[in-house]
Amino acid sequence: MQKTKTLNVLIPVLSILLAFFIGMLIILALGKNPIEAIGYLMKGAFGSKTNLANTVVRSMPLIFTGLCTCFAYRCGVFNLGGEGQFLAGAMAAITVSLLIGHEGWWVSIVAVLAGTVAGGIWGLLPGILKTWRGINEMITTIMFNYVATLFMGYLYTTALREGSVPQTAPVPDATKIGRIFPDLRITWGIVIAIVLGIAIWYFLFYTSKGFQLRAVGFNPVASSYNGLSVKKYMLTAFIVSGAIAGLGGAADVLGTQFRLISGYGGGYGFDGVALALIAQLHPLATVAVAYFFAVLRVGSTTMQVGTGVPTSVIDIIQALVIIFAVAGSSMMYLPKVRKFVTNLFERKEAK
Amino acid sequence: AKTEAPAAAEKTFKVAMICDSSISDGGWGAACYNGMTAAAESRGWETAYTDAIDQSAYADTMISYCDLGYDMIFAPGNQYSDAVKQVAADYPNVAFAVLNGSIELPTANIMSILPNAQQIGSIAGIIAGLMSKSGVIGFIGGMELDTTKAKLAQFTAAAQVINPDIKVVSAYAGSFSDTAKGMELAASMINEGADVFFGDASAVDSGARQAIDQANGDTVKIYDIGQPADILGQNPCIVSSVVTDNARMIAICLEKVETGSFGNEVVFGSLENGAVFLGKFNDELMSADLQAQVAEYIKQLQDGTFGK
Amino acid sequence: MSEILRMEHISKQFGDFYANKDINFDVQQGEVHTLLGENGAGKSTLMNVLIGLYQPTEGSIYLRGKKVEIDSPAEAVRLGIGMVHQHFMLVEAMTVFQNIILGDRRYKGIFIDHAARRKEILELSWRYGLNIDLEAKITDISVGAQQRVEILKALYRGAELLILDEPTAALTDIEVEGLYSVIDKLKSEGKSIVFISHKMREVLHVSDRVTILRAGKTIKTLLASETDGKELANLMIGRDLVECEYEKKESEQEPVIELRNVDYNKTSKHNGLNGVSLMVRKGEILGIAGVDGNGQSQLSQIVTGVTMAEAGEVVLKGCKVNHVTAADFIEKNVSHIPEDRNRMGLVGNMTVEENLLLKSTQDCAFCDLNGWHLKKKAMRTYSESMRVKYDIRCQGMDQEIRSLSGGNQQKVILARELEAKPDLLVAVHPTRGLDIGATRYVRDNMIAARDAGCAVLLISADFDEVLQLSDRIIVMFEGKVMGEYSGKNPPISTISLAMAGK
Amino acid sequence: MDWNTIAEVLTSAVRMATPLLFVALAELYSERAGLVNIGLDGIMAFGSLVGFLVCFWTGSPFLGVICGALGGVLVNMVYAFCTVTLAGQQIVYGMALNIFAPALASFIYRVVFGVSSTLAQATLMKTVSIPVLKDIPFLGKLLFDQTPMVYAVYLLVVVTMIYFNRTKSGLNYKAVGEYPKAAETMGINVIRTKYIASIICGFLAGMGGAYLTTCYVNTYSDGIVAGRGFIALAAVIFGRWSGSGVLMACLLFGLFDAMQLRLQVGTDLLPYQLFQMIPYVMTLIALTIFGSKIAGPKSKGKPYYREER
Ligand SMILES: Nc1ncnc2c1ncn2[C@@H]1O[C@H](COP(=O)(O)OP(=O)(O)OP(=O)(O)O)[C@@H](O)[C@H]1O
Ligand SMILES: Nc1ncnc2c1ncn2[C@@H]1O[C@H](COP(=O)(O)OP(=O)(O)OP(=O)(O)O)[C@@H](O)[C@H]1O
Ligand SMILES: [Mg+2]
Ligand SMILES: [Mg+2]
Repeated sequence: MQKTKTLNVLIPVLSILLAFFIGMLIILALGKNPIEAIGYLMKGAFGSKTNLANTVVRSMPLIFTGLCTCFAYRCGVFNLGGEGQFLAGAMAAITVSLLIGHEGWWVSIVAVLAGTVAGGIWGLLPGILKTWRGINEMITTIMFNYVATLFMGYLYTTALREGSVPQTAPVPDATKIGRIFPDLRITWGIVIAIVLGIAIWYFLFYTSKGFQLRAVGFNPVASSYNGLSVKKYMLTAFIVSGAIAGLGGAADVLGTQFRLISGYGGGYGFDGVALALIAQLHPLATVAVAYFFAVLRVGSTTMQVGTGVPTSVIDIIQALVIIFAVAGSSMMYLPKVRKFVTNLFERKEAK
Repeated sequence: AKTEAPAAAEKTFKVAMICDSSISDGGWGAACYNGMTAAAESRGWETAYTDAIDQSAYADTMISYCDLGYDMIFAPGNQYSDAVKQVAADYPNVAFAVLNGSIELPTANIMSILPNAQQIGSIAGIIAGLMSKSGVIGFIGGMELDTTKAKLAQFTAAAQVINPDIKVVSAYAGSFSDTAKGMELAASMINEGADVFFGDASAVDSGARQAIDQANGDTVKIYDIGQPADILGQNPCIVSSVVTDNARMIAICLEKVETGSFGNEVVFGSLENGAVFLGKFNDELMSADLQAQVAEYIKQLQDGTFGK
Repeated sequence: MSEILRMEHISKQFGDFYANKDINFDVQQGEVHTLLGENGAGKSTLMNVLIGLYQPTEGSIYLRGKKVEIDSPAEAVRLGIGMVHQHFMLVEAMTVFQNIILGDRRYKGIFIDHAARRKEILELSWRYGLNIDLEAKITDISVGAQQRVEILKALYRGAELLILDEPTAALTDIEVEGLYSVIDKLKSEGKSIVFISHKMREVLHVSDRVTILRAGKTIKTLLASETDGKELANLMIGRDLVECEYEKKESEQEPVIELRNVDYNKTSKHNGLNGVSLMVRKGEILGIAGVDGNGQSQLSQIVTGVTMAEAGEVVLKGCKVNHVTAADFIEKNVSHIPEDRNRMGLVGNMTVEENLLLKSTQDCAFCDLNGWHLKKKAMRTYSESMRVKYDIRCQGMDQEIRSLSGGNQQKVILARELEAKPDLLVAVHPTRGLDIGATRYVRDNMIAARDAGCAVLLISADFDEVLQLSDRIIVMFEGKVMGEYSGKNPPISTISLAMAGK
Repeated sequence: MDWNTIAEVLTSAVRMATPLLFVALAELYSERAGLVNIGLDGIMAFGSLVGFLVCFWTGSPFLGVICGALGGVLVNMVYAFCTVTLAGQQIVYGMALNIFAPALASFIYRVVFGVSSTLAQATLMKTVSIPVLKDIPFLGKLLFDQTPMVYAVYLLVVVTMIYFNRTKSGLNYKAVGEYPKAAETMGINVIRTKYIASIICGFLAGMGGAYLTTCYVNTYSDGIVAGRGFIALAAVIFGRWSGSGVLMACLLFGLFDAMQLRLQVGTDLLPYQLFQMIPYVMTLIALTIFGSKIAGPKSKGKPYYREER
């Protein structure tokens, strides 16, 4: 038993290494030095205090969207709208902070709350369509993503536009979320993210409501026969997961980005889905995988800059890492592989 | 100073460009990249680039270049301003040049490069005003950038100087890469009667040109004005291009880095200093007479008497 | 008689658990060979190995003396092995017809020859007395009908070796008789059958030989003609099981639930109720007899609050019920053993423990702070005690419930529902698929609940069960109540006629 | 609006619906076998590049389309191997394709063409008008004066409808998506069916991508797919997993998009983003009105392990 547990960790790690190995071969083929490339990757992600901080900063929005997915999927709600909800949160937060302006720290709290509520509402809409009209949430959340993105476009090109570029005015200094260490870009947002991860983990596995929510997620019919209100839980899952993403958007715009601009928030939603699934919908693992994603992103930026290979090569390597990592862990479920592995161990023991 | 000079001569300077679109997009990205490499070549600099990056990676990428000892970072667009300001504060010894950056942007280590969007729009407007027979002309923007808006405004104004009754139909594709959308937009504008086009949307423009060519068939009666490179001959419908000489403006920045006088300044690009100019004409599409008229109007533009 | 199948030294491991260990099993041509064993003994597993759904950890299979590698069910189909699965293998979104012709390779051609295939199936169903509406969707038909479809499916494909994994669990007596003749007919055609059942009477009736499995191992193979139910039961569970009669009671206490002229989906013969009035009193068992698919499912849903009656009144504990949810009924102490355990009763991906506690995580015994902290230790202690009390055979409390054998799944539901000390227990086919020990256990418990003052509504397709347990019997046919009879000395032939609508 | 404008809008709607339709059909085949593939954008991107390159080199748009389709198959085999053989998470691998394939396409384009100030142009597929029929007023130009690919895709819709509703093979195929274990016990090779589904999906999505660069626009640029894969995904759900439904959904979406563009050109009072929202908002409204309790193939999205209960 213990051995299989070790293997469950070992195999994914090995497959990630294999993915990097293939990546290095590609870099070698392009006439660059792969060892150096790895060095750049490490340096970019962990090289200095600033780099370490950057990695953490990059992981924050991913943690939020990952947790958003985690919460929704646990209740059987296939929310692909993390991106839209994230943006809704960011838009509400910045709108509030710009409207109230330089008033003091309490504005950031109001703004964060506004972001959370807006995210929740953006999650509620597909939730209503699902529970009221039975419309598949995968399609509605995708549609709502587009609407949110376009609405953000409207905000930064027209309504909240500042100056010559299509972007909103920056968040007033007083409303920004504070940094933990004055010289690093890490804000208290990351603390919120991690605490939220722990809270969701606790909620899902140590409270009665969380228990029931998971039951609904696995088998809504049996849940309703056993007296659980499926619609209520689903709606809650929509709202809460939206609110989590919205909170993330608020924390990101008030802590890291400070304004809305074209391309803001792009891809966070789907990254969140992918990483939460890689983490097998476990909230704590989601936090860890989000950090891993960030390491990959930040580190490979430096790798690209250092080696000068095209960005697309870096993207290819990143995708390979994801593919291999997930393939490694899913392989462990295959009976044939399990059999092979146990045989391997038994033979060793026999010797 | 004597001991310093040879050291400076030995040093190879390095410039890096970041870009959110691809540098092989045949539009903005490519023009900026080519501008940078041309400028670098003329001054013996080394170049590097990172393209197709997400908004969230702007700062990280620049930081990486700074850490690797690059002397200048070239950011072709005002959308990078925030990230530039952030990184520039942490790396006072690195120079940052922002193309289309605002006038307020420059600091001790940031400069803006600002081609005159009004003039670009005006030139296109003049050509369109002279060429249009239907009295309807079209403009396709990518995003609602200020420079794009300025181009549209001047395009309209200049065309109306030539022909007060002219109507401008315009639209934003909301993208710089969705070629197909450019096609659809142009097709619908043609349906509205537009017969001269100008665009500020990178790859989207090539879609528009394709739609124009298709509508034209064998005889060209709907025209397109290219930018920012001189792309005459690429499509049959192109009458001329409004060219922005990025290389020239970037070279000014490079030179300032070399001499240590970089910063606190905007490099303007205009008709006056030759960084903006009109490309070659397609003689088959435009009579010599009209060409002369264009030249005349452009002269007025420079004098400030155009439309007065 | 020649040997058609031999399985040698078959072992099948799930994780560290042996579901089958070193099993030897053979089938002669033209014989009915029964596999007998408690729930979880490994019968289904062995058969799933045979049809290639599971790969054996060890062992080999010989068909007509030739060693075969059955690496997929497709291969098994090719080799002429057919199976009626205990857990139905029916595509719910498709019609009965489509399910039957699925994967059919006997006829060439791209398109489905509707008319010809229909005719063929109808003939078959008529010949074997398996009545079925071919155009109905699987979701719309009763479990009993689904069972018939499964059998029809296997017959349609005409296997040389047919495995019937508890084919009678959801059949009525009349249909079981039909199945006997099917089996006889197949035997006479020289086909061989592996038969799995928990009903001793059936086993003795149809089998030529019986092999007994216990805890994954073969215990013994005997000739059916040389043994009796007692010996088999003894070998199966390792102890004697005395037949027993339950005492019938006439309750005069107040009704717990009462239906007055209830309508639901009235126009449907098979899925509706039409003017149903009945009541269940405290301390009695009301049995509903009837062929499956005459409104029983709808009845059970209405008396548990899963669906609302469309017309008429439902009175629960003296209060008229207007707008309801299952939660309200549970609140009022109504327990429900639903007809489809996997779909309605259990959350397959959750553990045994979680399923045991599905309804009670809000109880203060298992949580603090109003549900905001679960007492994991208390939960574990409780579930372990349930495992012992209800004899749930599982690898551990953290095992996912869907990997339990059918009988053990049912025990989990039973433990959950009976431990709530209900005022009203609605039990739908409560012993379907259970072995004799477990069946006895369930029945004893239902009687005990009745004696403790619980009102029990028993809905069962097993006529014997209804007769044995009920204090009063109601017969349902096409959504209507046909009549009410006393449980003491019930007029069996009258009831049988009523069940057929006469 | 005059007839001319209406005709023009409809023509444009058909044009915009065509690539969507290819890809939506691709997803339909995939989901019918239980594989939810959200990597359509990626497959399309790769297909569009391969299609373009081949068309550019050989000058034959037909060859381009075929090769683009094959390119799509190639890319989708990664997905197939990971989700079918390794039984991995479908959404994750779909996402991975969306990162991987466009990057690969971009890289290849860069290697082949380097950086130039103009995009390389290839020849476009010619329209083939169907004699007689094309002279029907109004409809003629709309329906019978298109590239062969357009005819092909509508034919494909019909074939798909017949396949899933009338044929034995189609019935078996659907069973795999509904309840793979049941299908397996009926002797249907589930793994093979899923691979076939992936091949069809890759082929059609690749073709949809190649359509963009060989029939629609004559250039390739990064981001040319522009989220069409996701719209196609939505179209499959909107179309309730049926051939005719998908056709309607794609046409509807094309129509909304075409109208949106016209409205944007015609007016400049409202912010253009509001116009761009129209297709998405209209889809939501349409869904709300029609409702859709149908959840699609039951096993979709779930990995299939034969030995699991
Ligand atoms: N796929 C599986 N994964 C894990 N364990 C399994 C699986 N299938 C069966 N088992 C276990 O193997 C044992 C034997 O199960 P099996 O279904 O063969 O019993 P059975 O004799 O058919 O019982 P029943 O009479 O209840 O149907 C059980 O303990 C069950 O939990
Ligand atoms: N497997 C089948 N064999 C024979 N006829 C079928 C089969 N499946 C469906 N049909 C018949 O085909 C017709 C259309 O089927 P269905 O209701 O599935 O259409 P749909 O899914 O709504 O639309 P589409 O044709 O676009 O898939 C119906 O008349 C139905 O009875
Ligand atoms: Mg069994
Ligand atoms: Mg259909």
